[in-house]
Amino acid sequence: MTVEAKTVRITYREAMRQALRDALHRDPRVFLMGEDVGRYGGCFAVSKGLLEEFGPERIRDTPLSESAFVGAGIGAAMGGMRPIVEIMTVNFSLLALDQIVNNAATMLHMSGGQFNIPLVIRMTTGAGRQLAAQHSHSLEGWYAHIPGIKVLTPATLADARGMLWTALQDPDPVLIFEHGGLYNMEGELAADAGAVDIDTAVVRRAGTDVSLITYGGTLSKVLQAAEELAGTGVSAEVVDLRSLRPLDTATVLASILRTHRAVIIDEGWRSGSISAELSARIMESAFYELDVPVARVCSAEVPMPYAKHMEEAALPQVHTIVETVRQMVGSRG
Amino acid sequence: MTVEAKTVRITYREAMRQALRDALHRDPRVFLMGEDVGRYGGCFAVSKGLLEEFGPERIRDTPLSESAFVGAGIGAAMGGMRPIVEIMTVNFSLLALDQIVNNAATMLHMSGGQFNIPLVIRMTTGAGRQLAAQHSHSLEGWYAHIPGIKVLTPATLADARGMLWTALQDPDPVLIFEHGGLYNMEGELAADAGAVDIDTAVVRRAGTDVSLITYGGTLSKVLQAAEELAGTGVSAEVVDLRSLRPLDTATVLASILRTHRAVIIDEGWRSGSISAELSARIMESAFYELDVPVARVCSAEVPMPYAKHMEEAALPQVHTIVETVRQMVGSRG
Amino acid sequence: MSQQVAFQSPPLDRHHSLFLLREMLRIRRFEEKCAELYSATKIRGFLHLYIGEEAVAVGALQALEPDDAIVATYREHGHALARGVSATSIMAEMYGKQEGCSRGRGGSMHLFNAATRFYGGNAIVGGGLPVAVGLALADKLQGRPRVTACFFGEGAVAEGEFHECLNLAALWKLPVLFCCENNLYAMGTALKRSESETDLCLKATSYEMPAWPIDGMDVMACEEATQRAVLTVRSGGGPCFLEFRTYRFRAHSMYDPQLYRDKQEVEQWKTRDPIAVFQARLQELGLLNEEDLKRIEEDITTEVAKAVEFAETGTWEPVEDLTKFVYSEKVQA
Amino acid sequence: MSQQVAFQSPPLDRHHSLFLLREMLRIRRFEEKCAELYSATKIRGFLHLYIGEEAVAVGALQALEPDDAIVATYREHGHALARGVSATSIMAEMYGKQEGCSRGRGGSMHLFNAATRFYGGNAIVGGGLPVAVGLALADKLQGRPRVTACFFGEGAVAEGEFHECLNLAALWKLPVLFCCENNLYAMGTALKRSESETDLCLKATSYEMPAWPIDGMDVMACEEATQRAVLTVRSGGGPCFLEFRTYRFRAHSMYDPQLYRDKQEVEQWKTRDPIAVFQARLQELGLLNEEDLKRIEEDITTEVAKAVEFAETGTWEPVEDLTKFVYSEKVQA
Ligand SMILES: Cc1ncc(C[n+]2csc(CCOP(=O)(O)OP(=O)(O)O)c2C)c(N)n1
Ligand SMILES: Cc1ncc(C[n+]2csc(CCOP(=O)(O)OP(=O)(O)O)c2C)c(N)n1
Ligand SMILES: [Mg+2]
Ligand SMILES: [Mg+2]
Repeated sequence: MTVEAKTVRITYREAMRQALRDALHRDPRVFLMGEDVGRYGGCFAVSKGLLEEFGPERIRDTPLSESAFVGAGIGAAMGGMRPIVEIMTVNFSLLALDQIVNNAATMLHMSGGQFNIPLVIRMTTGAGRQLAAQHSHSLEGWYAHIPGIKVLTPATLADARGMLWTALQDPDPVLIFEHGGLYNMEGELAADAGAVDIDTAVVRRAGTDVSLITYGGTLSKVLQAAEELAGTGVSAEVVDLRSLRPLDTATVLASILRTHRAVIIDEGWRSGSISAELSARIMESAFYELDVPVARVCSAEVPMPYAKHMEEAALPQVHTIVETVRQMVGSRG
Repeated sequence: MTVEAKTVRITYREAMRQALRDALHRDPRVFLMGEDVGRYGGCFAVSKGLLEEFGPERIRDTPLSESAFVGAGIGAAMGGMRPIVEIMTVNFSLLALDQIVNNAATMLHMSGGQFNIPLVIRMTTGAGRQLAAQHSHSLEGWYAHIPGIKVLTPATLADARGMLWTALQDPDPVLIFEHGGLYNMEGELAADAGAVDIDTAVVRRAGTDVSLITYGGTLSKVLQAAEELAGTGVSAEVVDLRSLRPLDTATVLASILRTHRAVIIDEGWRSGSISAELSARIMESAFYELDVPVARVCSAEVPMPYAKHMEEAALPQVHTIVETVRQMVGSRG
Repeated sequence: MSQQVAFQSPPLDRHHSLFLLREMLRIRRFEEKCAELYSATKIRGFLHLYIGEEAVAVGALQALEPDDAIVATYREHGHALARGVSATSIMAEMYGKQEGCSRGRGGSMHLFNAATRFYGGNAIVGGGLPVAVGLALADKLQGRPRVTACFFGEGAVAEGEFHECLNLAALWKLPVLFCCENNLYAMGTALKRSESETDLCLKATSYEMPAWPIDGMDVMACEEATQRAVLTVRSGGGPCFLEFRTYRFRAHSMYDPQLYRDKQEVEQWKTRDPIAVFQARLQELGLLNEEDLKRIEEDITTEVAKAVEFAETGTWEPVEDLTKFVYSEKVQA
Repeated sequence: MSQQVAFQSPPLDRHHSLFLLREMLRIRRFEEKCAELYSATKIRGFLHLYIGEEAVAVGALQALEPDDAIVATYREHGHALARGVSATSIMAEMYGKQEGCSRGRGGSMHLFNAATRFYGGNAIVGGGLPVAVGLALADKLQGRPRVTACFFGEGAVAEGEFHECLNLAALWKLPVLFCCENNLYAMGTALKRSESETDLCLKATSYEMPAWPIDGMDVMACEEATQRAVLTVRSGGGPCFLEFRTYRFRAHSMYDPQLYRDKQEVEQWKTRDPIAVFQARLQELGLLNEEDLKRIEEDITTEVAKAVEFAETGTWEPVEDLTKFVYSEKVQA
């Protein structure tokens, strides 16, 4: 999109807020519920101003009781509402996991198709702000293991603006993971930006030598790495998964058919991450197309340390991505 | 082992109970705590008789409050005890997940090495008994994503008898997953069976054509499949992972160097399962040794249905394993 | 200890009394048949009988309107029957047939029925409470004068979720009727071993929620108390907590040797059998004669026989449908 | 509302009074410096100041013995300092230096110190409570007359975990001192918006646990009340619950625009500043002169300056040590 088209300058945070406002205006069944979404303005200021505009019934501050208010979202969805439940961060979602896994994800199936759960759960995810071991989890890939829910990871302004409405139209539970490092990201967004699909991956940058596959908070690092690599003559294609469940394997495979090499970049801990699943699927469907084995750049398998240099060392970085690709491209092909 | 060696006939349940008794006798710091471990005798009768033998201080019935008593296990371990916490089944462990992930797994690191957590958590896992969507999870592979904990899956009588003591000697939190389908498994066990290592995979059956890699509740199905395959001239090697974290990749790779083909069998849901991680590691370390892509036989990605025929269709079965191997062996090599 | 409130019972109405008796007997006979069918391996999984507690569901449900909602536990045959879910569809469910009220996917622990607003059937202790809170929230937000009745055992009171839910419902003045079925045991754990304060009404009081205990062996008392509570709840007075003091005559489930309680205690309680006592009272008052009783028993025998036949002749869902209902079929919301 | 108990204060002891004043001032000045260093980006992550609440930690901790244990929250600088964790090691921790009390891995929210039995520093609201229960259980099982004091905010009372823990501690008569720091807000959520019943002592009472409120702005009251409670707890009387009524003068963390409360309310509370009021009282009684105050302030200035210098000259842990402390180094148990 060029700047000549009608665009507005906007942050990811503001795009999310507009999506929330929009949904609250369009559908009276929609309401937002969570800790400090109202009077405090949202712990990342995403819902600032909404209480004043929509009132305390629809912008509903909850007590600290993740299991109860997430479960109440499930019940409210069954009762005909379209709740958006905000869990401040993924770190606290563990307290609500039983409700998500044993109720939200199973209800439709367990009831033989009688009760679907049109619920959206939003939460902040990720590390990078020196919040240490209990406040830095990247568990979206882990959540993608659970059948019955959908898992979205908006990484761009357009997705921050457009995924929520589509998620609300979905008859089943949708989890949206917003990387904490993205809220201040600023850029141009089409003035009429609206709903986007929530089940396909997209190529964010075309390339021919290697497919860099990622999502969420690491997308910008991967695009930077691709830019650096371009400077040294390596043409990297960048695929943004956008949704981790469903996982759009087709788009990934199509990219690999072009490049014959793949690196997956994922802020989750390496073992058992979504990057493992993707690697396994590539193995199963494109083994004979690969020039070299698929590689992964993930977080070190440690509880996140507080000290900045240690945290940086634990996370995927532009230089580690570049290095991994260089070795791969250098070694074969 | 032949029957001539001194062996006893024993069930998996009884082997577990002996391991518990043994530990309680050997170390006064050991105690068992969980729902209905005492007066009820354990919901799978594993701890039957222990209350009478060791008294209510050491065989400690807890109220229904998974988060509190698992967390209390963490605290008691920090206070110098060697607690064995029983969570009835993995399905209820979600209610204690915050304590496991945010306290047990992080404490040592977060405190800069000051506080380790010598805690053992046991739970039953798996499906196959028509317990439906909320009581049939196989989440041990999912737990293996978390650095800071260890994840064991005893699949044999010797491991049921021997893993607990080693886990108790470990300075860090160890989770033991006992497949509910195994408790009634009966067989011969060395009369002097004792502690076993808890960090290596082992080859349960040698073979040359294909490596079948599995763990826990599916091991017996895989051995059956190997037997069937032998009848049709396919020599399958069977690797029992035993521990999912750490994951002994070396033993797996050594097997693949012999067979050049691998099928991973895992009762977990396919996407994001430990079988994905294993496939990714094989990709990374043995890509050029593979004759064909690694295949996976996992559970269907559905909440477990109650009806027997549906549940059977959802789970890995001997015939699906055999079929997968046949196709693999037939197709190439 | 909170004192049970003595109600000024209205003079007994013959028609209604016979109806109550019949409803309790339907549950008793239906479940006796279930136990038989379990032994015959027609029914599988876990089976939790309500025998001894029939007065609670039958009495309480009289106070509800067709538009009200019910959330129950895994011990919910009685509630389903009393709510008007057909015996045929319940029995078919336990057989795992697709004519079952949950298409055979749920089994005994997961009875669902949209037509009667019967929202399960939850097998996680405490797991239904947040759902009930959410259903009530939806009603409140949509201005519907409906009530959601949530049944759970006294064991759930120790779960944190119970407390989160009581607080949320009371704080937001939601129309939830919390119906605690205090049968004195959670599996093998006696109430006095799971709660430091066994007067459960005090828990509700600490949320400023009206609460009182009821003789759960007296169907009339159950009906009257619930009616009174429903009045408050429906008129916007916020939630109520009812403690039904009752007893289960049978084992916790089909696998329980009942080591944790004296036979004498059980016999003692059986002298207060809600059916026998009520029947005797009606006979004494001349409201019930042998004829009536015979007719009622015959009707029920026929109903149960029909249910079994319906289940026997029911059909198996095709395994091809296994992955159906994991997500909704695409519809425009 | 529970009534604050009026204590018969013993005649003030000059030496002890000056000590209490000094301790509160140490915390105040230390944290004022922290705020400055945060603005200077020397300290990162989340920083939660205790300013306004110093009387609670200083008063309460007087009642504990060196062998007792403390579990605190992310707002724990005051507790750590009052417990005797050195200002140097705390400041170095916040700088992320390896000389920090958690080697720079924990940061402000995760101060740990084995020597003083200071068990964190927990950033999950309510997350420390089960750990405290477990520490106390270990003491009870080993027959040690120790107390574990657990500090948490009033926001934690809405979490289910709080209730599970109170019940467990009361049921098992464990030596836990539950110290609720009721500063009226959980981030932006006022107590009256998070609890249907705001008299927090009633919660404890519903577990049959002794409980009383204390003027948390009066260091002497805090000390006396805690002493009284510790007496019961240490002598085997089971847990106690103390509600310290206090107020935080600063923002929740460094990112909080404080939209949720009036400036006036804050000013009102500042007139009850625990330091200023106590200081004035001592001066009035002739127990404190200008000289004393000057000396105290000078000592503290020196201590804080030394802490900063220690932190500034501290060293960075080598990144090669990143994966250290995920698991313990192998030792024989
Ligand atoms: C969270 C959770 N923990 C444990 C269990 C296993 N379990 C099933 S029923 C039960 C006892 C529940 O007792 P109560 O709530 O009193 O209900 P009752 O069975 O007496 O009707 C337990 C421990 C479970 N289903 N869910
Ligand atoms: C389980 C959980 N949910 C949410 C948060 C985010 N959070 C951090 S502090 C806080 C407020 C806690 O208030 P309170 O317990 O009163 O303690 P205070 O900060 O007032 O000392 C919240 C919501 C968290 N850390 N943990
Ligand atoms: Mg019960
Ligand atoms: Mg507070």
